[in-house]
Amino acid sequence: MNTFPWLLTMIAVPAVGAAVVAALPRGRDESAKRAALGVSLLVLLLAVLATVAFDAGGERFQLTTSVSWIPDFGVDFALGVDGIALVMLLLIGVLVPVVVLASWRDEPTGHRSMKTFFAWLLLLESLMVGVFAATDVFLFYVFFEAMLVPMYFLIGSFGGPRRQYAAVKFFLYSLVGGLVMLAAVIGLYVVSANELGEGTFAFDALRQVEIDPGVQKLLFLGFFVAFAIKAPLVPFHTWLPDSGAEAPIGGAVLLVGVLDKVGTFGFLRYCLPLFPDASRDLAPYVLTLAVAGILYAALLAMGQSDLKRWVSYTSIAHFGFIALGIFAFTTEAGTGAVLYMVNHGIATGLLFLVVGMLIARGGSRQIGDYGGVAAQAPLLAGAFLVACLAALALPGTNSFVSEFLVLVGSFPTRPVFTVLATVGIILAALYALLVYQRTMHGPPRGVLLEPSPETSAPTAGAGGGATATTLEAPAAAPARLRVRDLSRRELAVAAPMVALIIALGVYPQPLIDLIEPAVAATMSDVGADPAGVSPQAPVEGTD
Amino acid sequence: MDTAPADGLITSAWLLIALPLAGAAVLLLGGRRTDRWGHLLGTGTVVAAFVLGLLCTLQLDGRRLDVELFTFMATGSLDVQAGLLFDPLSAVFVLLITGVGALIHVYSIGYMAHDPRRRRFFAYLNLFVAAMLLLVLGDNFVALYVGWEGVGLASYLLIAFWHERPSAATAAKKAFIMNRVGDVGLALAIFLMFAQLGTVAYDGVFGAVGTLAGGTVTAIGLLLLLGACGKSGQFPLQAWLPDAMEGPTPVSALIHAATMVTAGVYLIARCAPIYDETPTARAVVLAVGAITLMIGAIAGCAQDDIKKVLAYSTVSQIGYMFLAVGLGPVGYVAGLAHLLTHGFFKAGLFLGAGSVMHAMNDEVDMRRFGGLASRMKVTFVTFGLGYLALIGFPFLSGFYTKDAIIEAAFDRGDGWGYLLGGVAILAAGLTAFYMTRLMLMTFFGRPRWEPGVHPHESPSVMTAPMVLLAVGSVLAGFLLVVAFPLEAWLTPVFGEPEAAEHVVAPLVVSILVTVVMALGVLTAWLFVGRREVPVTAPVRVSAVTRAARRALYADAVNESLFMRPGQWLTRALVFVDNRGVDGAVNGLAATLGGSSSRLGRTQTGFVRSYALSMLGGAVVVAGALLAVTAG
Amino acid sequence: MSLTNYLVLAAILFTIGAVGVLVRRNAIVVFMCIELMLNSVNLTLVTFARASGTIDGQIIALFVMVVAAAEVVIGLAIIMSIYRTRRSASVDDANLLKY
Amino acid sequence: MIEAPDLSLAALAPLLFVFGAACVGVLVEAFAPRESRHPVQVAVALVGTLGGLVTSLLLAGEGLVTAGGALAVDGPAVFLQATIAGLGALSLLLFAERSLDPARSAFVAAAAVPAGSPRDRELMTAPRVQTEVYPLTTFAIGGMMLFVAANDLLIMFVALEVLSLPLYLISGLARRRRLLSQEAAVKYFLLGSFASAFFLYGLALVYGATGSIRLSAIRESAAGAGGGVLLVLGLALLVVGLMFKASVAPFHAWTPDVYQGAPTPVTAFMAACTKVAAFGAILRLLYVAFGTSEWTWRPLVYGIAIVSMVVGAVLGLTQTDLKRMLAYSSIAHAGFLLTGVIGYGSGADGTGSGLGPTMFYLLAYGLTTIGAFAVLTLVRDGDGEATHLSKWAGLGRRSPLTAAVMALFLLALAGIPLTSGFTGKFAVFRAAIDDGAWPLVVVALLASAVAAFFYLRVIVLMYFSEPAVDGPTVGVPGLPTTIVLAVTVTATVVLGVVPGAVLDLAEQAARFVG
Repeated sequence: MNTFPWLLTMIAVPAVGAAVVAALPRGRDESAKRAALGVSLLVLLLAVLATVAFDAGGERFQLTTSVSWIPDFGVDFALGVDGIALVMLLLIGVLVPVVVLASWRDEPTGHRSMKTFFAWLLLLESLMVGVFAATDVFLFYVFFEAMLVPMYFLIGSFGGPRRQYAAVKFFLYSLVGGLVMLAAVIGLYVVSANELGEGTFAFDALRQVEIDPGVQKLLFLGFFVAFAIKAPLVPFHTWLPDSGAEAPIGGAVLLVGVLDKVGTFGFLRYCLPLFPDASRDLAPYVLTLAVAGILYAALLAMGQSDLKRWVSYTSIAHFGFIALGIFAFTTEAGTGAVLYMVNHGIATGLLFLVVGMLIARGGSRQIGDYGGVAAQAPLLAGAFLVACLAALALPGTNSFVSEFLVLVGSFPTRPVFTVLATVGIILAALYALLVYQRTMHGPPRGVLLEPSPETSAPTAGAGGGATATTLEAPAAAPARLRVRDLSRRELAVAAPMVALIIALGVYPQPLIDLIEPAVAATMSDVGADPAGVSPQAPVEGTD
Repeated sequence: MDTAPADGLITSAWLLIALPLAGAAVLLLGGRRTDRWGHLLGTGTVVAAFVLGLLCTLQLDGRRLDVELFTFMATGSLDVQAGLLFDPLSAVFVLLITGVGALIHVYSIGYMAHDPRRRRFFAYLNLFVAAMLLLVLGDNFVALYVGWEGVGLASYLLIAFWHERPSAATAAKKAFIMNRVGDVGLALAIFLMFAQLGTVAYDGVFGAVGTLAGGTVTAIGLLLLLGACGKSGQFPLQAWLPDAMEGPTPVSALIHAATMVTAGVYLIARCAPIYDETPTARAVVLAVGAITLMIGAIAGCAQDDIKKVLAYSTVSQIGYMFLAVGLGPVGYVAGLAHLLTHGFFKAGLFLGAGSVMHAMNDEVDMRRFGGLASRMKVTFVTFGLGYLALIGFPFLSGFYTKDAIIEAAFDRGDGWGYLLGGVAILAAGLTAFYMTRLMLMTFFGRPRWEPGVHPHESPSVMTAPMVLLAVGSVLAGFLLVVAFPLEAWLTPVFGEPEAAEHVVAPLVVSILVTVVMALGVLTAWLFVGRREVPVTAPVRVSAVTRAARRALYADAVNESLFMRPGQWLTRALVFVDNRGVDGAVNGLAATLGGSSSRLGRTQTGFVRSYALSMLGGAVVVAGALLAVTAG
Repeated sequence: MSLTNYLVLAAILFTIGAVGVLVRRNAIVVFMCIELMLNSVNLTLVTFARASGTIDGQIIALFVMVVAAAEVVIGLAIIMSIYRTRRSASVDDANLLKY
Repeated sequence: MIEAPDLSLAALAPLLFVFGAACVGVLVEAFAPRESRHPVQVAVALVGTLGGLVTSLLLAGEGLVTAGGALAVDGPAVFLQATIAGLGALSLLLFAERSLDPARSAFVAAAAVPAGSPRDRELMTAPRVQTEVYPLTTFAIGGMMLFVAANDLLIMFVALEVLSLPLYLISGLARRRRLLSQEAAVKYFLLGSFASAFFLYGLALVYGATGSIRLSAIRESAAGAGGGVLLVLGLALLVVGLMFKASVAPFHAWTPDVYQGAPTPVTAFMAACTKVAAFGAILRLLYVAFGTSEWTWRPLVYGIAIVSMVVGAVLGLTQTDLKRMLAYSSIAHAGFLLTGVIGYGSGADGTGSGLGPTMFYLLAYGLTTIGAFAVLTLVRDGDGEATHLSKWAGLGRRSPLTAAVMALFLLALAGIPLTSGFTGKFAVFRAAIDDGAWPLVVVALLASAVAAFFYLRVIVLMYFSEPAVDGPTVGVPGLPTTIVLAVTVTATVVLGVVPGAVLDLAEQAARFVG
């Protein structure tokens, strides 16, 4: 079973699918949607099967495929996954079908055909799989950059009013980061050539190379900048709110849910193992950025008036937690961080999707334009609440597990940073519940309000509101909301996400078992005890 | 104290949590089609849980039994098992939660009868019961934390049950946030335990806590206390509890009087092994308890909202409990006993208040009540019994448990002991005052009802639980202190009680307390009972009263200390982010564009200027080369 | 008489030509200045040929003359065509393409 | 008694083919009847260039000095000759396109007729087309191929003129916007001959300093003497002359004007082939003649590279005319190419140096840029090509295929992975870093980020903005342009996805002799 090229297939299938969808004649949107859905579900199936074929206890990289690609550069088309990459593939497999379903009835800007949208989406999926599956640094870089193009078109062609600005900003930010990384990639190659005689890009070979600390720092920074922009860490973050706000919901979900994870994934896969000394020396600075990001972005999130910008800022805060977990150099925190990547993808994915459904109803992104929705769309409100609770990492939701692991794992080695980060969970509660209250609670108001107040018998949803308002609320507004609650399709979008949030919140161990070995290996690369911070670990309070 | 694997019926203790949880799930996922029988299911699950709990308790006979379920999260050196600990302490709480819970479920059937969202109400109630049971049954701190925030969620949902009311929505958010502040303390305590001991299980921590440095233990104790303060509405995090009364009255009765708010007391009692190691932390607990019980009592005296009065009374009563557990071994049992009796009579009082509001079209202003005694006999009687129990009328439950605490305080023997005891007695007087005031304003005097209000007794589905709780309020004290001493039952948890030599004879204390209580009642009658109660609260009042009305300015402080600066900071940061961080980038772009067009001007289109640039270039090149070779 | 003088003279001529290109407006004159530069180079070449006693220099000079002649043909053709259109041989008038 | 110099006709075959074709072209011009001229000329020119391409490919691996030492037919020479011949053929196809312009050709019928005169106006619509361009271009191609093989400075100079003079002419032969075209010609001519004067003076000084113009001889004396002032001055002036042709800042001033004014096919031809030829000469001069004293020119090239990249990238930002924008992009690319030149590596024969990567870059860039200009010829409005940016708004909606092709070329120029542009950049940057020039590479990367902005802007216009109301029409390309587009697109993708084989060729070819 392991001889089957799972990863290659997972890259090829969506790519071919994209070509097919793109080749469909104009106006055949329906079939385009079905095709896209089918392909993405197939990829999900492949991901699951690959997980089955994967042996958590086995050697680091499995399901490997490798063919020589550009011998002159010593580049191989080498694929392979460890637990970390595998769970990301699973995440992709889950998110893309959901996104396809969510974009089903979008009326995109202009008279653009949905088929282009789905074609780009599938191409993006293929490249995302590639970026996580690559075990050759050059190949990784190629996917890393190529990934920009479909996302650029998704934002630019199907985005909101300021999509041009957002798209270019997104592209340039990532490109700058990528180019700096390119310098480091080449440098790495040259160093390896000097060390091993024969230059190579193969991850495993590079891990063996002893690099002089000074050079390490330079190369580390090269990679770090690229990943810090992707992830994004404060102060490299300002592109995300614009892109997140202007991107179509589907694009936004994948952007924040998966694309940005490449940054944190890169920290873990490349920065730590390849430049252990530099990582250790620079960790305090990275942690400072991370914690600053947690608090700074949380406060900013509270100040947002635009729903999608709000979600983006919450994500920035969460990326701070992930970075903290990675650079705390303990197996617990590292595992937590990887788990966090997955959980954040699901949780924020749901948040974006629900916000999208709300915007689809109200046609406005302003928080102030909504109010009292819960009275009439209990399901919508419920889904939103679950998403918010996951955002504030309430126990029982998946995010709690990862956040707890990150914090409990970071505390022994980095107490000060961890305490500060823990304060962030108060802010998380604030920004999540503030917006939930403004949009869902209170008397009906905002764009969803019917202009002509009518006094029909309250529906079941609003009835409680009726009694309550007539009894307690001063001068209950006669005007009523008229909000469609979730349609079947929207339910099909939200339900699996909610289910995953709760399931992974109650029984995360299987994922942890997948992730831990790879994280432990990484941690031993940076000289941390892979067995985790043993009890009575000497607490270095010097950070 | 060692745990044994569970046996017999107790192996299925997980059902205690599973039943109400399943109920909640069914009601939430089932949607409209469960509307008709939803409330019955909700009540059924809790009753079933109560029965199960009772049976388990009967099987227990003083053992500590562990129920292993599954691995929650295990990575590196961290290993968190999802497991339950069923011991006398948790058994007591299980019975309280499911017992009182069941009664209140029944009551809610009637109370929420006209609310189209009754089904969801019961779902949330079930959710709460499940979370609360997890809180008290978990065998490690993470499980506790999960339940801890779980009840927080349930409380959020129930306070905001009538979320069309902005006040309700805000109160719910406030409650959640202030709880979160406490939760941070709890979380940090857990991190510290893991960092120092490598485990988060009760047995592991309590077993090894002795090996830790004193400072660390104190830190853990204080952090846990912070968590307890958040959940139990203790100083400085007490401000959310009175606002929480925005929720439907059964919620106030169950969550914000009987069970959830006492979780803090449970936490400290459960962590007795830790607090035994750290007198410092215990002293802080004492201080918190004393301060809070005064704040609550004072604020209670000036409220006109019947539920607010009860809320502040709760705050101050929990203050008593903290005071007790802060006293250490001598106090644990007393505190828990008071917790239980308080659970009974305070729940009864709230239900009574609910019944009154029900009769008065959800009016809560006591100045709008009066003379209800005749109209609502059952409510009056049950409420009255609860009232007597609360103020510690001799031989009713409050009398026993409160006295026990005050005695324990005196038994410290030192000056602090006398101070604390004095405070406790004073508060007892205040309690008597504000409760009597409440009674008088509500049930006696001339009716001051809004026009069109026709008070009527509530249906039996509501009165029955009230009666039962009233009975409880009367007998509980006697039963728990005299008949079947709680002390004996809890010995396996807290060890043999050392016979305390009393510095002040219990009898003296009792008499003292009773006298002070009588004084309180008397003053109340002098101030309220004798003269006409104005329908609108008098404006020109003493500074003390004004302070009391505003609960000693707790909210004002929070606002000016946290809210306003926070909002200001947020606004400032948004500006910085847009103009500063993002501005820098856009500025760079602008600079490039500007320099581009400026440089572009050099492309004049005149051949001769081009030639000049070439010549210049040539000269530079030549010069450079010469420099290189020369140098 | 030292050969250096010839070199210096050639250099001066070259400079004059270069400066002429910069200061004169008439396309023809500009072009003549360029021719002057080429011829100064020829002078340099023959001087060096003499100095080094090889004949390469002279040969190159011959080549240069041929090439210059070709250049003249092309150049005049281009200048003529634009002159006929614009009725002006001033290089500054040809200024549509800029920035 | 003079013995005839050795002459290997085989090694000269490519040159002979092309020059032969050029001469035949002249004869055809003289004797063939006017109506049949065009097809014949096209045929002759194509045969010549393709013949040159094939023969030079056959010569691969050759490495000898012939024609009495005047020509070095070695790896780089052959590789670049093949490149030039191929790119030249493609450009000729663009010249031969007749279905786009209503007047059936991009070139003026009678250059001698004053622009705007009645005769000119009537010729505008006449079916008569001008065919002198083909032999002229063929001569230019020949000159370029000679340029990259020149093994002594005199041949280099002659080749320089042979390739320049026809270019001066044909850049003035636009059928539309003749004023601009003529102006471009004048500017190109004056500045070009000005530059060649510098080159020539440099030649003279080097001759004076070393007593020889043979590159190998120069190398010896340079190695021995370390190069006196004369030699250094000579080097400087030679470099100036060559950098001008390669349109490297600060000798770039002519580039935007000429690129914009010249007929688009000619611009394509210049942008692709001239750059290849010029860089071929630069490489040969620096590596072969001054290889031993590279410490003299390295800092210089270092600086010039930075200037060129920055000027090209920054000035490109605010351009509103596509041809002009591509001109600045070519200036920036010249800078990138110089980073390859910096990677001098070991050994004067250029082994393990930036030579191979630079040659690959030249090939990739040439193909992409010809393709880009070919797309420009498709998008037209009332008077010829619509090269103003604003006209391209919403092109992606109006004709997706054209826009997609253009987007591909732009992404390649920006150096996005999976396009030839990325492979080339990677190769040259690797060579530079290999030689420790990583600061230069960082500058280069930042410059390419800036440059990416203006490529992106075009894509934004094409895809993300609403079509302009008076938008241009997208002509249906005839066979020649179609071929060009097909070839360039394929090459751009293939060299990006599986560049292995070509990289190998370049590496094996990277051996100078003589």
